[in-house]
Amino acid sequence: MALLDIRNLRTSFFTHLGEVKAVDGVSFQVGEGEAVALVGESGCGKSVTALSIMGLVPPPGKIIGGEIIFAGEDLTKLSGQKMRHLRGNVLSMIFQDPMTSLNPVLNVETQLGEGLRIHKGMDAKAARARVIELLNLVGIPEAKRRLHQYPHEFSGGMRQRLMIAMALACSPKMLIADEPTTALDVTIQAQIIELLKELKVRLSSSILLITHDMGIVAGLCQRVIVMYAGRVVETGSVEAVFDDPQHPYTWGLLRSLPRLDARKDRLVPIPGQPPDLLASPQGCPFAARCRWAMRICVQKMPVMTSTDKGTVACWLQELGPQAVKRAREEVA
Amino acid sequence: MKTRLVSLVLALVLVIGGIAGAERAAEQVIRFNLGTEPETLDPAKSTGVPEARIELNVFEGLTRLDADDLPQPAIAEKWEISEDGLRYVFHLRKSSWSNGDPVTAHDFEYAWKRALAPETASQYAYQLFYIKNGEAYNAGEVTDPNLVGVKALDDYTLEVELEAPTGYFLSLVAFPTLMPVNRKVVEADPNGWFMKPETYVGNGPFKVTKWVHNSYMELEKNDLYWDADSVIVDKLVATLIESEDTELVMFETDQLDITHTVSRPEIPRLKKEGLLKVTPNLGTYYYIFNCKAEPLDDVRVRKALSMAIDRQAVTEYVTRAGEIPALAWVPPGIPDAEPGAEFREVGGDMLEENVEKAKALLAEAGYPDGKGFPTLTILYNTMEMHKAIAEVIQEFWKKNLNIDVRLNNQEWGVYLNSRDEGDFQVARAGWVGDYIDPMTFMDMHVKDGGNNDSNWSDPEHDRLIELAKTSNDPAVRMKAMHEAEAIILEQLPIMPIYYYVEPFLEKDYIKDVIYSSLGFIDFKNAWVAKH
Amino acid sequence: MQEELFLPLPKEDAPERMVRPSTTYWQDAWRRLRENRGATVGLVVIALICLFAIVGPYFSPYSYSDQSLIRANRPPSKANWLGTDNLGRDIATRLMYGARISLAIGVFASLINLTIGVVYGGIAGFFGGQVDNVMMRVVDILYGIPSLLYIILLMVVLGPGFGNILIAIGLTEWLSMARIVRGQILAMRGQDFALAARCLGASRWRILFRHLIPNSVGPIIVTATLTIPQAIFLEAFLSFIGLGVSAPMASWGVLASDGLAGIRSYPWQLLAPAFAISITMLAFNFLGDGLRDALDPRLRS
Amino acid sequence: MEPVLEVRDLKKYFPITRGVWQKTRGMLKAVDGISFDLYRGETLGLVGESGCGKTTAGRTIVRLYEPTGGSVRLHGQEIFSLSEREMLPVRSQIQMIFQDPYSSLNPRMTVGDTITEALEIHGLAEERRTERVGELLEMVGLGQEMAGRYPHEFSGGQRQRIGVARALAVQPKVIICDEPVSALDVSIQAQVINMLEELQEKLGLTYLFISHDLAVVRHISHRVAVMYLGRLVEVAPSDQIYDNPLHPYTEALMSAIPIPDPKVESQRRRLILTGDVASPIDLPPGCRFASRCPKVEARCHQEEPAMVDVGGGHSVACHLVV
Amino acid sequence: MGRYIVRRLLSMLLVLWVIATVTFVLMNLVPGGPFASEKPLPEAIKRNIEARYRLNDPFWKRYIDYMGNILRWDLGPSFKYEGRTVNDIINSGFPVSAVLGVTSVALALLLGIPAGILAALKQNKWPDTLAMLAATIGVSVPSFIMATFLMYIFAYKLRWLPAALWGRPSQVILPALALAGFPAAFFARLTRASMLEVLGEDFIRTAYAKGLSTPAVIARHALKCALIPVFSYLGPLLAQIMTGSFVIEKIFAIPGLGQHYVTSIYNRDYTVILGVTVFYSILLVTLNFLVDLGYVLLDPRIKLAEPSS
Repeated sequence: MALLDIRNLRTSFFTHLGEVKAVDGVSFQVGEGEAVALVGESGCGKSVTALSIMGLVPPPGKIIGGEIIFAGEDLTKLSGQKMRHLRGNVLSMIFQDPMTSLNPVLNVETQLGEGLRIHKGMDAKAARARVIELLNLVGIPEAKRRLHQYPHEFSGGMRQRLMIAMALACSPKMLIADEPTTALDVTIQAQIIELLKELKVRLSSSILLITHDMGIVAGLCQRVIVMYAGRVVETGSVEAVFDDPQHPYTWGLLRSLPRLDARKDRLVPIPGQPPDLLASPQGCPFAARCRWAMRICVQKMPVMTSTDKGTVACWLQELGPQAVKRAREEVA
Repeated sequence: MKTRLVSLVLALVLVIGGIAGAERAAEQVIRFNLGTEPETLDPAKSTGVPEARIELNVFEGLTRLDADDLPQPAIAEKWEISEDGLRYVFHLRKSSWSNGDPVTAHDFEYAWKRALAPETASQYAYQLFYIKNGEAYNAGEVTDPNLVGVKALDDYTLEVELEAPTGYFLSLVAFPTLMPVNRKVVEADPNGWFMKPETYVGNGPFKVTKWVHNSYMELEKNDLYWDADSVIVDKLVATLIESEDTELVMFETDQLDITHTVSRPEIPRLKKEGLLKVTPNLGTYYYIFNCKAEPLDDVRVRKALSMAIDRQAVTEYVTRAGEIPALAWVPPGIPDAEPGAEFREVGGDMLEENVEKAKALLAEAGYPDGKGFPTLTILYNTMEMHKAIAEVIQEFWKKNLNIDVRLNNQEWGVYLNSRDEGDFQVARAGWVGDYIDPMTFMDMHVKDGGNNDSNWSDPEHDRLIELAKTSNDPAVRMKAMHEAEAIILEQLPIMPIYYYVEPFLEKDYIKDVIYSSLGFIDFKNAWVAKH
Repeated sequence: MQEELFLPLPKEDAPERMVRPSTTYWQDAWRRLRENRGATVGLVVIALICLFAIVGPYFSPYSYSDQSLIRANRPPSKANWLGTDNLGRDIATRLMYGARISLAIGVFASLINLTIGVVYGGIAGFFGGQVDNVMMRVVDILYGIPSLLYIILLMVVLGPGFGNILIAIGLTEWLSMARIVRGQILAMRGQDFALAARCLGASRWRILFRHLIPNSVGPIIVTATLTIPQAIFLEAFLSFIGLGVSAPMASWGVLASDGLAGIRSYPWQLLAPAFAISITMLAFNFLGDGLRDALDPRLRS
Repeated sequence: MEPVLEVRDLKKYFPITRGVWQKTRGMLKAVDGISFDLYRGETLGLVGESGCGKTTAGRTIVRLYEPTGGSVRLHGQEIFSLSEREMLPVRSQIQMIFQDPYSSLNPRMTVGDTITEALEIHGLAEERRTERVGELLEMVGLGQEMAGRYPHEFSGGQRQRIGVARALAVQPKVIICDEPVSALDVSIQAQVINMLEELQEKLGLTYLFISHDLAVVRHISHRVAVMYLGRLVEVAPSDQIYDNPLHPYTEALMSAIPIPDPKVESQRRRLILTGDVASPIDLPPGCRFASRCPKVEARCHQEEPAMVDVGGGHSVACHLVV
Repeated sequence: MGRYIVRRLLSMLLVLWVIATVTFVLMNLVPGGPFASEKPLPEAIKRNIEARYRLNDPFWKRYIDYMGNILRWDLGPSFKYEGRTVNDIINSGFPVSAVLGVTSVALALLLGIPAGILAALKQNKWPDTLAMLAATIGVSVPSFIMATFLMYIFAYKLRWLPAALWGRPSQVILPALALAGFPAAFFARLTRASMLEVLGEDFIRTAYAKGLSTPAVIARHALKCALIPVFSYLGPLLAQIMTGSFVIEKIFAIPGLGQHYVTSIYNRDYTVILGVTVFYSILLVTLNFLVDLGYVLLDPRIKLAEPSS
């Protein structure tokens, strides 16, 4: 059984202009000890999905449907107190911007030890020992000296290490990392990726990595879930999604990336803009930007179909694998 | 208005009332509002009414004014006056300071010379200019203090020589500036002796025991006062509350027995409730015309303006405390030459209010129905009541004479400056007497007089004033002053509006407090009835 | 499964089109303002007060200066629905004229503040460096001064009166506007659009007045809006200490401080102007808060 | 070939001021002597991490910042000595595109006004400004009817196009592109990159392309210059930089960039940098990269390496190479 | 740190010098003098007084004397109150104003901050509306009207409290209440605004993600940050409120310092005008300085490097 099983999750934001369906019927699973990537462009709903799992959707957002089964319990039905008990304890999260996600006026020991004291009932001494251990774990040198420092005394990369240490404090079953490297410089980004890789091996936590960077996914995760406009369009193993992407959006995404290791004459962009989530189309949300869009695409939402390597929501599947392959190669 | 007869009756009523029922309360404490922080309690230097109200109860001069403002023997048991009225010899009673030192004639000599000394820089030194060489000494023209006309012949005899006969000199010696001071105490700390209860040594019925600046003062009975037996009150609490509104709340909630004034809008109600008391106040509220400024240089215009207002309306609807419409210059309450006669009653009303005549005069001056008359500006210092009066007068002149009037209010200091520099057309003013004699009003319109802001002068008037000042014959003096007043009211450099009264509130269980028309309050014989 | 559904969709190869209807900054701000209940109420109240001030007197049978001494101090009645004052003048009518004066003081003082503050703050912020340093030190010093004392000193020197109140308030109260504008300009100066304009060769003044100040207009409007009640307040205080506008003009502050003395006998003489001041303050403060939310660029969705 | 733009020993220091009188207590050496040439029709990529001075360099070249030293010649004309007025014609030759699509357009001006302003300043197309604005908008793939709209109505990619249209309005020869795509989503990034490439071909533009993203730079540039702490450490033709990076920093930078291919990625060996970046205010002697360099030697801490041409248009500033 | 304080003190001195000079010049421009009265004094007396108070010295000499005296913190004798020096006036008035001021600031903090927090937590719900309405009313009623009403109700109608004067604790209540209205309202609005801002910060989300309850998040993470703007307002507010309010002191007959700010001008009591201005400014710059020092304790990001502007 999967550790996390999301079924038809729907989260909307109720703004003055109307309902913004940020997450519109998302389903996926994350297994025990598995590292899964949730990829997509900004505004596709990947962060909102993560916040929905954590029960931290900010107002005016609200989970309006679906289930989030975590370790056998539906998180959407949990009381506030029980949910609090899970958060930071068995289910923790790393945020995108380490500069703003740490409290500037509290020192490291306080911030890192806080979770230990509430969830594990540790006293100050025990908490401190564990914090030092954690700092060592995430590669912050001179842990003892730095206990009483404040976030601004750390560099960006170090702060992200602090965030990771904080998330790992109570040895959570699952770690959600929301764009953990986006705000960092490339060389620092590399350090954090290496750290995550190392931690993945050393710890048994499941990881849900949220990112827009296909490069990071390639090195870190086993499985990929591709989201577009609040929906999951494709899932599959990393190898399958990169080698044999089934959804035109996925392959478009891969083609539009300039690559360091291969010179291309022209990038192949996906034309147009992501749809306005206020007025989501009745058909496939990608249809407007899809070169291969068919009439059915604008009329009916494609259903999620399983392929041999994963799942995909695209009407092209109806035309058979050969047609998909042909279409894909047409671009090159 | 206020005659001796009336006050006699009043006193009688009070006495009867006292006999009839009122019993003394166990606690003899009177809480009165002084209104404002005294600027100084050094009698030589103080100038204002609040200061005098404290000083008169802490010190006692050669004489003390009674309920009719007449001088009665006090520290001086008796005195002799020379024929020419220039030499006074006072015989002092044996009395002591509140620290036990005897009060001697030397204390008076010292006090007076001290008040006159240039280095003292007393603002009220001119109260002593009547004394021979007083003014010269103050001005530094005479430097030897022995030439000043005051001398202790022995410990209990004081000789005073005057520059000119001064009919009201016996009243003057009751005033704060002429109070004795204890030389020893003063010389120990010339600038601060009056600040501390320990060194503020007096010879009056009370002594200051506490002074919390800007808040309150406490005075207790002075057991070493020569007439301590007649002092009934044990303690006076003088609060220093400036706000009329706050004072009224405190009075009505029994936290205060006597107020220092009354918020004007509340007067009708308080009158109805029987709480209002009024004393006459030796003062006149008037407007000054700048006689150099067109069109006010024309006496017909000034007359027209004066005739066109309804003074009764001003006192009835604006000032409301029972002020008396002023149809002359000198207010009532000053004795005339004949015993029992009163200057104002002798002089009578001298102004006329007549709108038709006013219109005619204005037409005669070249402004029929106000046509061509420039806009007039009334200058007043910023105060609610001055504004209201100006607004009413503005309305009268507009309605009756068709003259446009603008109002210009200025802050006190600025206003004084404008007045002094003649930078106005019509300016509000008030004059309160310093002593009880018509001269305190009459000498201010002389040519180049420091108080003459109207730019008006008249040689005949000046001659009459000079005559009144130098004559020793009361009949001559009074006649001259009546004639001079007639000239002023004929020429109208000023336009009297009303005579002041002082409204205040007093709890009915407070008895025998003397309120003088000069603004003084005497608690010497006061007492609290059971309530 | 119908075959034709799987036919390719015809392509239109047009440039990108907009989906949402166009809304300008002001339309958007206006919408947000309307959604704010407090601000809407504030705006309506202010509009009513202005109406009351502008057209009210024409419907009144009295003028603000008509005296009728025999009818002095009457309580509210049919003839004088807010009663009369000590000279028998109709309080309702005086309140209408008072509204004109108080609002005019508020608005003009605010405009003076705005002008001085925007120019001063704009120059300091835009030129930056040593200019900014010196100019802001001056502001710091002025902040260290008890401004009330200076207003009083100025009022005593200049004499009371409408224009002088404006001068006194204007000369002493522009500091926060200058600081706000300077802060805005300083922040805006480094923004890419300002750099782009410079890169195009736009002159300094063009950048300041076409790019920077228009973009600071939100905080400027908010500050200006909140200055209006402050000025009315200050004038009321000056009236209390006798430095308000001169008679026969009567601002609300003058009416209130005149009414103060008679609170026990003629409470309506105080209540009417006190209520008028308070309700106006309330309205402007609510409007100011609403504008702050409506004009804050961070809140744009 | 004659370079369009010659940058020589460009320096930009920011004074660090303190105290009431803003006394200068030090210098932040944002750009500390960089030189390069830009040839007609080429794209030179300028890469480096945040804080390395690449943006400052770009802005100093167009004199958005007053230079501390060095010279810039445009078509042989020295522009640092020109007065503000004399700069005006130069500004129509060299333009800039900014990073942040949200702040690079004045939110209070319509798109049309923004572009018109550029025409106004240079007195261009006086008779037919509206049409010209329309043309420019079409040129960057937007409809001319969008001239009346406000920036907030556009997506990031569209705004970036508007920024390009504004720059193109004055018909420049050189455009400094300061991170023009880094704030955009990948699918949009490709659109803008392609557009820039097309415009370059069509209009014969020369680009200085500033970016932190080596993949993008390699894709769009003919040559690449790598910057570290205010200095250039390596300049080479685009392919060379990947195939044969000479400077350890370039190498580290390259290895840090993840490649979206699990097979490639699983075989990569990353060069992870340790150590802290030296402070640009208080620079140590010697090579600026020494504090983080995995191959550091003793002399790196003493001598600052000079830029050395190793042939094939490839130069590098590293003691270890020569 | 030490150097920072020295630099700061020097710049404070400069500020004070400028303020004293400007005040000196301005007050000498005001027409009228300390001894003007409706009864003009005889020339001789006027001369004596001018000699005694050195009013006939040339302008520059008086200026130099004043400045020298200020340096020795000898503010000179009051012109109006014989025998009292400006130092006396400040020494007796300031403690009273300060007690009243601190009481009302404490009252304001006690009322304002919880109201602000409540309003922020219940944003756009009725407790928010209610708290903000109350707060806005607090800043909408001029203090002289507020004080009058308070006195009318509690002293006159209900007779619960004494109307005026100073000394007993019961006499503090009404003026403190009248004085606290404005800052309480201001604190409430400030706290609400900064609380809302802080609650929107990423680190608050982090705190929730750690499993903290809302009260814990508020108390441990939000409050400290949210109170920083309140704290920075505290400096000028305290300076202002501790030096007394003319209106409140006049209405409640409190022997504080506030009344001197206005009456000294009316009295043309030059030494008092100058003395209280300088005193106020010293208090203000000192409190601002202390606030800046206090920042370091509240906000570890701030280092004492620049004099704040």
